[in-house]
Amino acid sequence: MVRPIEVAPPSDDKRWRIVNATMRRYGYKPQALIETLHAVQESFGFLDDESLSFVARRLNVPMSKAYGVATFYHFFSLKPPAKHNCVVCLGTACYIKGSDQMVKALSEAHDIEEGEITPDGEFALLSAHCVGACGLAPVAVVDGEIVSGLTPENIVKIVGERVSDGS
Amino acid sequence: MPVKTFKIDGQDVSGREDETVLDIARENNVFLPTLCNIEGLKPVGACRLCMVEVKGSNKLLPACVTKVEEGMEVTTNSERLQKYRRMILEMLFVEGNHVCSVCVANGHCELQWLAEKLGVDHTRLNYMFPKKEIDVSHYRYAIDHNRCVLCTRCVRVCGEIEGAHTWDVSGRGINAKVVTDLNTPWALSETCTECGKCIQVCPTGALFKKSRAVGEMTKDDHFLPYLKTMREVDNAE
Amino acid sequence: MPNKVKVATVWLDGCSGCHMSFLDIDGVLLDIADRIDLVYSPLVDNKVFPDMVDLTLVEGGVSSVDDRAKIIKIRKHTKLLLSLGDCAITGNVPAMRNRYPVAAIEERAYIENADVNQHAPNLIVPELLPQIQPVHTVVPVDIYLPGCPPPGPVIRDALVALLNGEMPNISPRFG
Amino acid sequence: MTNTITIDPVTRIEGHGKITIEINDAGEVTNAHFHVTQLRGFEKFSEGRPFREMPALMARICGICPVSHLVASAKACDELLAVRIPETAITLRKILNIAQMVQSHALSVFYLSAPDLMLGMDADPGKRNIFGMYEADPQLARNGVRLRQFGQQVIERLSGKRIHPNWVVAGGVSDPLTPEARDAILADIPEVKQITLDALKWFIPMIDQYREEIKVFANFPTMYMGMINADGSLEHYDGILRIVDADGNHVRDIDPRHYQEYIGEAVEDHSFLKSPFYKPLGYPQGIYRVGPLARLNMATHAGTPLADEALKEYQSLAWEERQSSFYFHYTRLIEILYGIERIEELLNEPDILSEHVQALANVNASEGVGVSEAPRGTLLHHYKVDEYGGITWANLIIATGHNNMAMDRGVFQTAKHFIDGKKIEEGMLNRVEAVIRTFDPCLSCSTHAIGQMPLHIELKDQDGTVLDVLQRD
Amino acid sequence: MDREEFEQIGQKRREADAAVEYHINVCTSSGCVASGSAAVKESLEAEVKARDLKHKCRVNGVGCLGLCGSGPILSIQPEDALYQKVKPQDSAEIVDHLGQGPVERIELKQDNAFFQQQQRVVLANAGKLDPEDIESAMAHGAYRALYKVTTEEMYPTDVVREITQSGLRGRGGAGYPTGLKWATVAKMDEGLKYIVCNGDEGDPGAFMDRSIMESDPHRILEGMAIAAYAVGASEGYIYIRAEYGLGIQRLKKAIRQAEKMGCLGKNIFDSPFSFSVQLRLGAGAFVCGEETALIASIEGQRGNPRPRPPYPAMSGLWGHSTLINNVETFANIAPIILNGSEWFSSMGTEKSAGTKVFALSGKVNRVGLIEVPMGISLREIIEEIGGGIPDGHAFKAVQTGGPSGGCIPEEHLDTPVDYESLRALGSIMGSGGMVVMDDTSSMVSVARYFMEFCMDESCGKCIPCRVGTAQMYELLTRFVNKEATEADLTLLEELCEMVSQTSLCGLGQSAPNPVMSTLRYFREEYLERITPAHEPA
Repeated sequence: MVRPIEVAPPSDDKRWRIVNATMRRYGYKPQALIETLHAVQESFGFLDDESLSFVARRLNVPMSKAYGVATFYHFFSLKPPAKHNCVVCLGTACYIKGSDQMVKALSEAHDIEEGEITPDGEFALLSAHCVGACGLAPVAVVDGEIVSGLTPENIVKIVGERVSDGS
Repeated sequence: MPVKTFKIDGQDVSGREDETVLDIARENNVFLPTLCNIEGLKPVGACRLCMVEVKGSNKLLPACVTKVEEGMEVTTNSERLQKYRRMILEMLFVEGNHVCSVCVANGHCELQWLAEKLGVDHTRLNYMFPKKEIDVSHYRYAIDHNRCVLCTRCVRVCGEIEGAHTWDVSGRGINAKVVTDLNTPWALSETCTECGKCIQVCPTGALFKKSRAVGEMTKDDHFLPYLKTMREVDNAE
Repeated sequence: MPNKVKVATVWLDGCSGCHMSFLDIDGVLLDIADRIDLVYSPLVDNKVFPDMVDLTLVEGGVSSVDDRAKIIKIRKHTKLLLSLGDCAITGNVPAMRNRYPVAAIEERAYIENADVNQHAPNLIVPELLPQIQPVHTVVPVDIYLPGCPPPGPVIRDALVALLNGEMPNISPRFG
Repeated sequence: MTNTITIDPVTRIEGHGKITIEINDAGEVTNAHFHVTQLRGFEKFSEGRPFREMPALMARICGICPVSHLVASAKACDELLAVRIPETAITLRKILNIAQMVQSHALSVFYLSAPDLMLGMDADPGKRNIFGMYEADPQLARNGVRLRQFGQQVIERLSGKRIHPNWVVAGGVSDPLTPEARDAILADIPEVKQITLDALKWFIPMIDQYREEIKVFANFPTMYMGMINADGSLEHYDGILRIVDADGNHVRDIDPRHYQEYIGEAVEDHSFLKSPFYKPLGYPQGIYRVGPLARLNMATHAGTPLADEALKEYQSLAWEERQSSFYFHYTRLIEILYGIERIEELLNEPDILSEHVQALANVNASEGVGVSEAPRGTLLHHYKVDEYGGITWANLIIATGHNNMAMDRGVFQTAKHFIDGKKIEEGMLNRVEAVIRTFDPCLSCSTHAIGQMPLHIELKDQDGTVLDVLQRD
Repeated sequence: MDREEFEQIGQKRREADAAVEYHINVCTSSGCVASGSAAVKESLEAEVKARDLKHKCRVNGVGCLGLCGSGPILSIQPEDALYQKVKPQDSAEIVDHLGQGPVERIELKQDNAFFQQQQRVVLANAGKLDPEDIESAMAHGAYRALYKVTTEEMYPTDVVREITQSGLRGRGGAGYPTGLKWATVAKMDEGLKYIVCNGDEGDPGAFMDRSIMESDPHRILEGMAIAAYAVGASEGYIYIRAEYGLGIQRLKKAIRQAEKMGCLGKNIFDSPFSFSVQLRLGAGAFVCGEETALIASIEGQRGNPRPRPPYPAMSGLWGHSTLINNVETFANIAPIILNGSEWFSSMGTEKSAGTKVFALSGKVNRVGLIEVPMGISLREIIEEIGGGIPDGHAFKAVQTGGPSGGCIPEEHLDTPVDYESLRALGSIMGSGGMVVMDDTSSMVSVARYFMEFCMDESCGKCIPCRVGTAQMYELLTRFVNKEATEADLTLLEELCEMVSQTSLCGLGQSAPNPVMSTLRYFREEYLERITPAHEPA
């Protein structure tokens, strides 16, 4: 009989239970990797070395492979998320209606490049290839909410209000 | 196993049905350039250098993963194929920072050799001069990502033969990069067995022994087919 | 005497190794002296590039605004332009600086590693381009002779072929 | 109002520089400078590289004296290994380094400076080159080519490649010497020895024709720096690094590892080449010269029979006389003779064919300084590495750099003497270039240059505003 | 379960619905949610409650009503009135007007081509049923086709034949005959087989599949189950983008309800046939729309495509025979089974049967989701259904097929929309994105935009795609910045050819399409951006 491999979660943080439940649902099979990473990201907001290492061991996935998967998919983040974020849609319809100018305006207003977080961790400027709301183009997703009817000026204002209210 | 007869560049050849066009071309001394392919590791069809024309198909097929078929007529060296192959090499030269003159593998590099063989004397593409890393943390080995062509031979030899799977590819597209473990410095890798196989299969000077100076990193991948055969023999018992 | 072939050699951002390899054709240089006229070169004193030159060998990549202006001008006044060596063709070792901003390079040389008057030179010296570029990305090039440097015999064979009015048959080898 | 004459490019030097000469309304030269107009960044982009790549990488600084860089760099790397390297490896490195000196000196004398000396400073610029010399004296030109070829062949026979060999590595050399290579080199020795003796016979009588040049070709007292053996004989690989004063008195022996205490580097706004100076005297008082002139002004004897004789003859000149940089040419020829004799001696050492030529070790020290005597003078490589042997920092002081201040001052001295601002003649300008040529500066070393502008003259007012430009194109 | 029991579920619901006099159907698809339909629905419910009209009037959440650009949209049944851009403060007026004709101020007139020229098969029930309620779906006929094949007269071979005869072709882009694909998988040796629904709709400018999944999830499940029955599979996966939160939520709910109802799971409708469906979330990789990459992703790996053959039909998920179809393809299955292949093939053209859903967006007056018969002309779609170009601008091009497609100019607007015709124009049908551009759009910028997309989405495995897209992007940037040379144009064209010929998968092979099509129709825009080479200094 083979001694079962016990891999303990990195801490007794309750959120690991959710992660563990996901893995259990898939019988701790390696193929559960992406689903588990989703669970980690949903619980912790991002994937760090500790969680990747834990998930990889528990699912018997080589660590380099877990890292390879985590970095292949843009949905996963290896950095802690910002407090607020704005995902500007750069889908074709939005692009045709000037959403790249919105990125530029936000980039200038917050002095960060697309894909970056402000040094104080308050705000992240992101872009997406299409959020599938082409009918409302141009749109952006601000803290998870789709916002439409945008111009480079008003998006800066909308984001500015959220970032400055400190919530 | 059934044997198929077909033609390579007009020459009649035959092969078992589980063999590839590349196998049979090599058997018959027909030169096909390859970079990701290496005898003894699973073919991945990634470098696209071994693409051939097959009569009746408007698509080019990678010889390394194309199984032989009865009656197929394969052309290995048309002008079009030569042009594409040169372009592929040019792409590799501009994608990284390949400074042959000061590379540990100078004179022993498959990329350099292929460029010579295929007549690449310059590239019209735009040099990207990426800022890539060098990891010299390991006491014996080092990796210079500037010279990596992402053939994934190291990934495969480490996973398929050594069984450590220390290497894998991270990121994607032009930002893809081979990593050890969780992109940890090589020296801190928990899985690396220091067997050195990755060093030997690397076609360029990306992976090398730190004890080697410029031009001194010769590669020896002859152990691969041997290991593979022995594994089959061992498993058969 | 038949008309001599007008040859120029120029040197941009390289190490001069290709020029040295050109000299490594040794006595052949003197043997062909009656067939070529070296009209512009670091080896001769003419300071003005002639109106039209039959063949120009260029060593080195394009590194400064001076280099760029120079090669553009030379291209206009030369029939055949030959990129001699890896620096001209790929940027080679000098292009390793392309991974760093010019300011970082100047910082190391003139601030960190200097004791007096620590700042980057700024008078008379030309502006450095942010990245060294291969010659053919700036002007069209007709012949490529890679190598670091291309060995003397390879240069000799190419020269002799060109003097005989043939395009040289080059087996390229970087490094 | 000031006129500025620009000589651009300075030709027949290894690399390209620019000279500017400022002339006042009276036509007097008021200032002159030598500018190096390229910067290449080796000190920066070597960062992160494994230290074992350094010798071959750093050799790409210069294609004229790659071996000097190989040797200095390898010596710095030896220090990182912190091991004793095999004696045979040291001997082989010495031979390679001397062969490099022979070919480089031959290039300087015959390809670059002899046209001035033989055809005259005022000769037709179109003829003032190796081809013109070949027309005038085919045998002399062929001898020059042969001498350089000899040096290059020694390098090729030892290392497999004439330019940019990779043979010198941390811990020694990569391959032992073969008996065939040794014998082939030895077979050439008598011929090249004779060529050199002939060359000295050709040169020495010419000295009298250049009295005026000798007087003003960077002829001023400076300190000298160079390697020397304890017995006062010549050494280019691992001697004592010594500084003597303008009167030839011993000032100090420097431990290369502490060079930074004695040698500082100053930046001039108008040149990419820095100006090293002797720190205890400060900048710019700490001016010194390096190279063959420095080495032979310091040495008591050469250490080989024929060269000893030749050196004795040279040293019969007064010390003050020997302050002129014009004598760089003379000392260069003596060093060639020394080099050929020394190669012969070293090749006959009993262990020369030993197979044990490389010490194997990993990185054991975090910092290393390597010094060699390059043809043009002392060459210094200084590296720092991390615990894994990755380069974290590099500093290079190259031979030509040491002479930068002297060249700059020499240009002024020569220009002032020869140039009449009212009537500028080509030959005057050529002399200003020729003074640079005496130093045989190697500007590809770490910096090098080319300018796109032909000779032009700028008229400037006192504030430096350009009023008019006279273009000669 | 016998037919009567099955029919009763839907029947009961229909009766219950009929008992309520008015239905206010508020669109709760992403588009309208984004413009605030949730608040509208809440306020309507509050108004109904306040007036105590619960017995007379019900507020339902429904799927997409199509005209996303005018959201939030709602419909009043049985009056069949549509309201657009509804705000919560309109609620009282809407409720007050029930039975008295529409509120004209916000009424959306349906007497235009947008409503008249559509033919709804896939979207037949979108906007009518409550996507979160299986009974509502069954009231509209869901699972009838599945019931028919599993319990009554059809053998698996009959199903495959019916699909083959219908002429249905893959709606994911390439247009491979669906029946042929099914037949191949059906013929593979028995053993584990998989059904995979590709819901990784990643094309910028496309939201057809999203709408279908949000509006009528059971139709997809039913199509997959029928496919499973036909090819002999027992497990299925829906691969859906993680970004599609609402779709994920509704599909999850739908699977749960269908299992409970016996429409999925073990012994469906008490027949010997069992089929279960699981969701797998994508994680932001467009290349996973490629079938071999999608398989790798479901297996928990990097989404790297691998060379084909072997095709997934022979060796797919974990090496087993796998049938992969796209969302819209599966959504077409049930109607074909119910109405017959002849009915289906009578729509559209001879080679491209049926209808196609398009996401019409960009510089066009009416943007939204439309379903039209194949063979309709581009002009009809843009000028009539879309209502032409707004703000007095002129039409310039329509982009179809997303990053794998091309830009079609004015002179080809009368081309019928079918697989072959679009291909002949250098574009493709693609999954159905249709972005209209007016005279303010620079086609070079558009080409660069798509190249940037492909570059970002390249997996990096094969060299031509990994490096070629980056190189083409760089060249296109030179054109955009007006720094290009003649040589750049030659090189760009050579790269287009080389990358399309040598790339490993469809992403790379089609990445040059937007460039090639703009070079073909708008070459002068490239030429205008060329500067004379090597100006002397």
